[in-house]
Amino acid sequence: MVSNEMTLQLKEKVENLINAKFPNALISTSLEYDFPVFELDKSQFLEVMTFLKNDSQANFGFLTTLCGLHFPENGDKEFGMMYQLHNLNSNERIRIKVFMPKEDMKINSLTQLWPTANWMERQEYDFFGFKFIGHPNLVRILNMDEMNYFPMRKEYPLEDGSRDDKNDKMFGR
Amino acid sequence: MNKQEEFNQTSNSEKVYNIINLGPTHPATHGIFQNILKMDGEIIMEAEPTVGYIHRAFEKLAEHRPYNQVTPITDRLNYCSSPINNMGWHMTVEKLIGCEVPKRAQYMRVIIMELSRISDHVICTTIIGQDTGATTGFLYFFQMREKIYEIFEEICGARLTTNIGRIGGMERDFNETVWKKLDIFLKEFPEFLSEFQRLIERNRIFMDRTIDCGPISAEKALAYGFTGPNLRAAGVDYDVRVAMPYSSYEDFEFKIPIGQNGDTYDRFMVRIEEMWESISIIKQAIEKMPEGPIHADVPEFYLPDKEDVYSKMEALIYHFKIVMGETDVPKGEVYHSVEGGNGELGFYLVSDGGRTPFRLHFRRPCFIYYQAYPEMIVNGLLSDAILTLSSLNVIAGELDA
Amino acid sequence: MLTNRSKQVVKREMTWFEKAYFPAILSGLSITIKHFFMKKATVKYPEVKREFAPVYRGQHVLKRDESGAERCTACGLCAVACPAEAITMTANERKKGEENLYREEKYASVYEINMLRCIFCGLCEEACPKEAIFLTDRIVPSTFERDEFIYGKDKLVEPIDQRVDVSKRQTPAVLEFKKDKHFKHNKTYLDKMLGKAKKH
Amino acid sequence: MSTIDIKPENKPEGLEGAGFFATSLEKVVGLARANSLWPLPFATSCCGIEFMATMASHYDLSRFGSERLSFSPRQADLLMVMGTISKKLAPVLRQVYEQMAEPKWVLSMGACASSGGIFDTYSVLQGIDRVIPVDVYIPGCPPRPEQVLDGILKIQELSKSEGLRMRNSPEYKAKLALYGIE
Amino acid sequence: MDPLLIKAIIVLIIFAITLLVATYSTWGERKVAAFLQDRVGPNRAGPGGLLQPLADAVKMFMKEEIIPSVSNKWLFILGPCISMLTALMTGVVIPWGGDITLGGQTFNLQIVDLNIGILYLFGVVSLGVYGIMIGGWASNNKYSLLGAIRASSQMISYEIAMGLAIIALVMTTGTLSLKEIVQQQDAGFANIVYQPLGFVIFLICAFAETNRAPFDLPECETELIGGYHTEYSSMKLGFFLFAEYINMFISSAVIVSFYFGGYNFPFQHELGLEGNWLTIVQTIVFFMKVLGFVFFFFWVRWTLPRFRYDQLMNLGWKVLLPLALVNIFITGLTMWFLGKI
Amino acid sequence: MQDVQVLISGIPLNNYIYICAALFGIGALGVMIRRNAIVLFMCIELMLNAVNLLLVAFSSYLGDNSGQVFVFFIMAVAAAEVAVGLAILIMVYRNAQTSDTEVLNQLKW
Amino acid sequence: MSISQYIFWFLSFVALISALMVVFSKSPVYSVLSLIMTFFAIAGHYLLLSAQFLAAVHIIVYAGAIMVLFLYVIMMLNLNKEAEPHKKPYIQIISFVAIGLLMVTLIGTLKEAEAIAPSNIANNVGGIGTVEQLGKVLFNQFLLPFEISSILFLSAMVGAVYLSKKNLQ
Repeated sequence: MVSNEMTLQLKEKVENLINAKFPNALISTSLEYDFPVFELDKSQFLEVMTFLKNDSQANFGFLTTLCGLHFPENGDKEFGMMYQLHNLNSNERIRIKVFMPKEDMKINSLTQLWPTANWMERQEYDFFGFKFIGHPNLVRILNMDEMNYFPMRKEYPLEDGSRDDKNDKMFGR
Repeated sequence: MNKQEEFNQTSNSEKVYNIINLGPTHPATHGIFQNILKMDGEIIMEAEPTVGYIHRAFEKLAEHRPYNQVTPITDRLNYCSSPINNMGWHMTVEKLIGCEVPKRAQYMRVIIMELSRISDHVICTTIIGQDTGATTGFLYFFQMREKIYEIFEEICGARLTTNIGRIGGMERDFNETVWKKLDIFLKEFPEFLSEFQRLIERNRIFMDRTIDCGPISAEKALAYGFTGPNLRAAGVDYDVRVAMPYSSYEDFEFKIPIGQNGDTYDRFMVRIEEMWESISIIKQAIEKMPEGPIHADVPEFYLPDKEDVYSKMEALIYHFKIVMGETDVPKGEVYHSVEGGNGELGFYLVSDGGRTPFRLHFRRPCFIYYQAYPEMIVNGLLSDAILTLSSLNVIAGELDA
Repeated sequence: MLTNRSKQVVKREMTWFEKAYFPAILSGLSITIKHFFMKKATVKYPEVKREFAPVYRGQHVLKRDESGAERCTACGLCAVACPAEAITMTANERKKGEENLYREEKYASVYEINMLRCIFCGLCEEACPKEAIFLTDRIVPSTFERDEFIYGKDKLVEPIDQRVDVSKRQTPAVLEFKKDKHFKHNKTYLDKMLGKAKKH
Repeated sequence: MSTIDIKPENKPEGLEGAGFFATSLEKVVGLARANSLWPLPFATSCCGIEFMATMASHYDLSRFGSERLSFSPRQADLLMVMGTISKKLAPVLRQVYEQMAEPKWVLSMGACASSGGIFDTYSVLQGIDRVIPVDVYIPGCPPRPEQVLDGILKIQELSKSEGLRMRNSPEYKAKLALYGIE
Repeated sequence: MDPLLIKAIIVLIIFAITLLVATYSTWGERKVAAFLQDRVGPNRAGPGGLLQPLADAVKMFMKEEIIPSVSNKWLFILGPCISMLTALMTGVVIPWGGDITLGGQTFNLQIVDLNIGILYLFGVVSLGVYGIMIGGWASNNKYSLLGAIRASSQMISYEIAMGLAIIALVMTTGTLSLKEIVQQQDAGFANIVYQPLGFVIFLICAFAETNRAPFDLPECETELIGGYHTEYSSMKLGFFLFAEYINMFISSAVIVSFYFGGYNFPFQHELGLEGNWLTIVQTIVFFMKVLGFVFFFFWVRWTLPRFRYDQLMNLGWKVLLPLALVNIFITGLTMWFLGKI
Repeated sequence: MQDVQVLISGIPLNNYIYICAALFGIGALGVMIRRNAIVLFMCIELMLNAVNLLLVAFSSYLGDNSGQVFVFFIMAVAAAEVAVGLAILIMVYRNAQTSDTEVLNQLKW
Repeated sequence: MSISQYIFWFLSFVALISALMVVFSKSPVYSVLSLIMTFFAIAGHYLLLSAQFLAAVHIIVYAGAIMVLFLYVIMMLNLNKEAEPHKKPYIQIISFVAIGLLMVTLIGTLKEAEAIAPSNIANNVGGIGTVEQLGKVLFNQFLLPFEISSILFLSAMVGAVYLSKKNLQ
């Protein structure tokens, strides 16, 4: 496990790297357990990610995962995307976050940088309805094409609704 | 003139390919994948996969279940090695609530996880054999999987979807039978493994079938987010157990087997070698097994003993709180990854302090690397495509969430 | 190389001998013929039953206490704990004169588990504060109709005069209670014969 | 698998006359079918792995004459649905069922296939009996191989008791009509 | 008795035995597979599962016939019929035993002794592929078509090596009649002594011609579902499966007649048996040899992985064909040295 | 030799000539009216076989083996022709996506 | 009529009908199958003419190899899609007339052969059409053509392999 001082150092290092190249890109930084988290400005997102991947000092060449987030009470930052990058050589991991309002759920696609982002982005489109600019084939992947809503958003129910053997009124559920 | 036009049309039109629909119920797709293959004779020119045939909305479901009820859901991710998923989930929550699990429980977890890694690789390697036509190896080797089932059953009471352990430790200590069965298993398994190896590993038919079948280079593999045995077969020795040790993996000596070309034979051999390594880890864990408690001292999360519930008021309150999910979980977000049967299995958990996870995202290795499949099979034969699929060990449950 | 622990897997070139197919084929044939004469691993199921682990998570049972009263108090924890939401129950107040039937003031007048929904995860057993519900090492039989899988109290509550399931999942106290010959349901055939003999 | 089962004391109705041949033939055919159920494993998830265990040496489904898996629906007698069937997959399952040749039986194995199990979610079909008729349900998640064998024995019972012309009977047709299968 | 009648009876008996052996081959295969795999195999239908093939047959007869609406009905039915017919036709020239004397008349247990028996065998075998091709093509299913194409190219390719292996055998024996070949082996050694390489080539080709593993590409389950018989149900499927077992039985019989002395066995004349008794013992020995080879077919099937299409072709054209030519050359050279020609 | 005489004694040689002429004619007709190259090949085979049959008939009636040997050579030529012809056809089909001779009459595509 | 005459007429009938079907059936697969039937009928004729060896070789070569190749090509190219358009009617009429004339000419010229009767066989020793006889003729009288035909085969093989290679450019 990466110890806390190392995480702190990593956070400072990446922060300095990004600030030196893109002074306005970083909105906030924080430390969540063993992860340095960087919130990026959406307009410069793709550039920063390209930089983080290709820069010899950062060298985050491996996209571990990405996922969408939905915080219904967050106003302008209602929807967010989370990316986790991994520098395999030095074994450093960081998390990038980008937030956006519901009206403007467009974000640059990372498929050019990492082919692996292709399906993951399709999945987040399928779940939340993010529009990835530059994605080669942005269609639903897991759900049926006929589905007309984005099921992972908080306002939609989980249940199928056709179940008849359950008594929901019990025990306050 | 008319003829001329007709001729021009035919000669300019695109080449007519044979279109084959591989799946969703094709026997070789084991789970449920569909691939629409454009074939020129037996050679695949283009492949278009469709997934999502068993999408079960894990992530949404996890948002509606209290923390301890998420464990049975993780069982069904990669069902060939569900204990790893269980443990990964437990460790994620433990990281979130900041509790330190005692060494004994950690070692027990290591034993269970390595057993399930073996059982996962047993499935994959035998299925490769099965898809090449050597059915018998499957049946020999599956007997060993039965033995692992027996051990799991003795530990937790179920064979496949184990729901093993709890947040904060193990539910109960290994009993005598478990130790005995483990002993027998460790004695028998190497025999069966080497017999299985002798059966097909150096058989020329098998080698011809698998070498240079569905290869992927290390760069491509990394770009496609490969992890686990499939990445290691391409020659990158990335293993979460070593890179980010969890559950005391740093205490054990083991090697990371890697391949060269990332072809089917490499993937097969890497898995075989990993089984040998797993055996050695289990042996080390049994040897080093410390005495001590089997769960952390977290009364807010670890269910109290039944006797205490019955007799002590405090325990009863905790019991109710835990079951109802009314415990205080810190706010925050945490990512924890374990080396699953197929690679880095990550849990990204966002907690808002409520009863259920606010958002739980699974990094499912199968889903991530399966998208490289079309590229891997193009320009190969149909038989290669099938072997590539089975050697990637794509588990539908993990793929489709 | 990210670590110094990597190890190249064997991928030798085939030797000339191996390229001739025969050595591997012959060794394969010898392995399979060896198994031909070995003892078979098969457990002939309906006649011979394989041993289950004592902690196997099979069909549920609703236990009775020492005097034969139902332990369940319809607190609903099991239903809450069930990830499959397979348990439903209706709580009822105990009336006067029913003390020998129900141990607490509240009891479940309807207690249903949908066995088709149930995933046998054992969380209900863990949740129960009254040691009332247990998973046993019996398996739920398959049937032709879907409706038959909603097990009510008739199938779940342990019969008062039959031997209860013994399973190590159950706590020492329960096990102790089960051994006590004082209760009717623990009496074996031999005990009954002995009792009869005493009366005479 | 023999006609000796027909004892004189419980002789069937039509022992005299043409009926005798029909009834004993029905019995023979029923027995034959029972002992030669070729399953089509429609395995999607966890239950498929337990089905492998059922096929493997320890449980050995072949003892019941059912080890020849026929992945082509035309040749199968028994559709074993194992694992979650999502709404996306339901039409495929339906098609496979329709492609099977009569007589055909359906075995729904495990909680997910039978009722949806824990996956009471927007994408999962809540039981395959919403799209195809099911003959035997096996509970469990996943069921033990013993339970699977029990299920197969139940199907055998069913095929023994069903007559030759059962599949032409109005009841059976009505059952299929419920599902919209002609 | 009318000799024609007895001949007809012998024909019927041989057909019946062929069918019976093929039927029980299915049971045998399942049992052998089970035993090789630490299982017990079918044991519920009758004692030891002995009625299993009957159950299968009755079930298949009573199963609904499905003819896919898009496929060509006549060809669809013709496919399995041709398969079955050609499989049964090959048994005609095989010498099942020596002479038998009934009521003063002597009959041979071979149905016809063609002087071009080997050519007949070869011709009928080469026709067998039509059943698979037509069946696979008429199914109008991509997988069936692939299976049919694989079958045809595989069978044509391996026929050549097989023919060349036989030519070397014909060179040493100097006859095309199976009966004569068998009788020659009574006097001298079994032909395997003279033609070891030829035997190996012939054996491999026999595997390929019968579509058995490791050459079962036309129907390999994990790739092509059922291959050419994917769309077949009921007894038409049964015919296809049956034809495979008959082919296996017949090719075992051919191998035994060609290379293992047919119905002859060592020291048969020293036993002091005469006439009919000797013939009966010889026939039993013949069947034991054949069943041994049938077992070998099973054994190999449940041990080896299968080839890939191009590797199969490479083996046939680049290995077996040159080997067969070398074999002919060596045979010719040896015979020349020994002054046989 | 007795067999042949017995067998064909009742059949005048002219019958064979009529049959073979008819077969040859049918084959030639096919060549003229069909457009599918593969059927054309088959019709050519038909014509060759008509000739073969006549050769065998003459050989048997004359008691001379040379006629049958000649049939061998015709078979050899036919086999070689089919191998090359079908290879050409496949190549043409790959390029032009048709086997219609009316379309393929251009020698260039 | 003797039994061999019956056989003769039957075989001829089958041969002609199936030959007509080769030409007139719409689907190439049916053409192939009818052609196989024709070959069987011709093989029957060979047997009737007591050319046993030739009959077997005929079946092996034509039905067993050449027609399989045809069928293989048809299946591989999937040529069975629709019946191709027929040639223009006037061409068809001309063809029929031409063929009629051809047949008249053929029969007219060959009719004289009637004089040859099977009884004419006088100086024949041993059976004709047996393997030994044919072999002797083939390897004595026709040795050179035999060897040359092997060269023909070789070149045909090379040609076929070269032609069917993928990228001819």
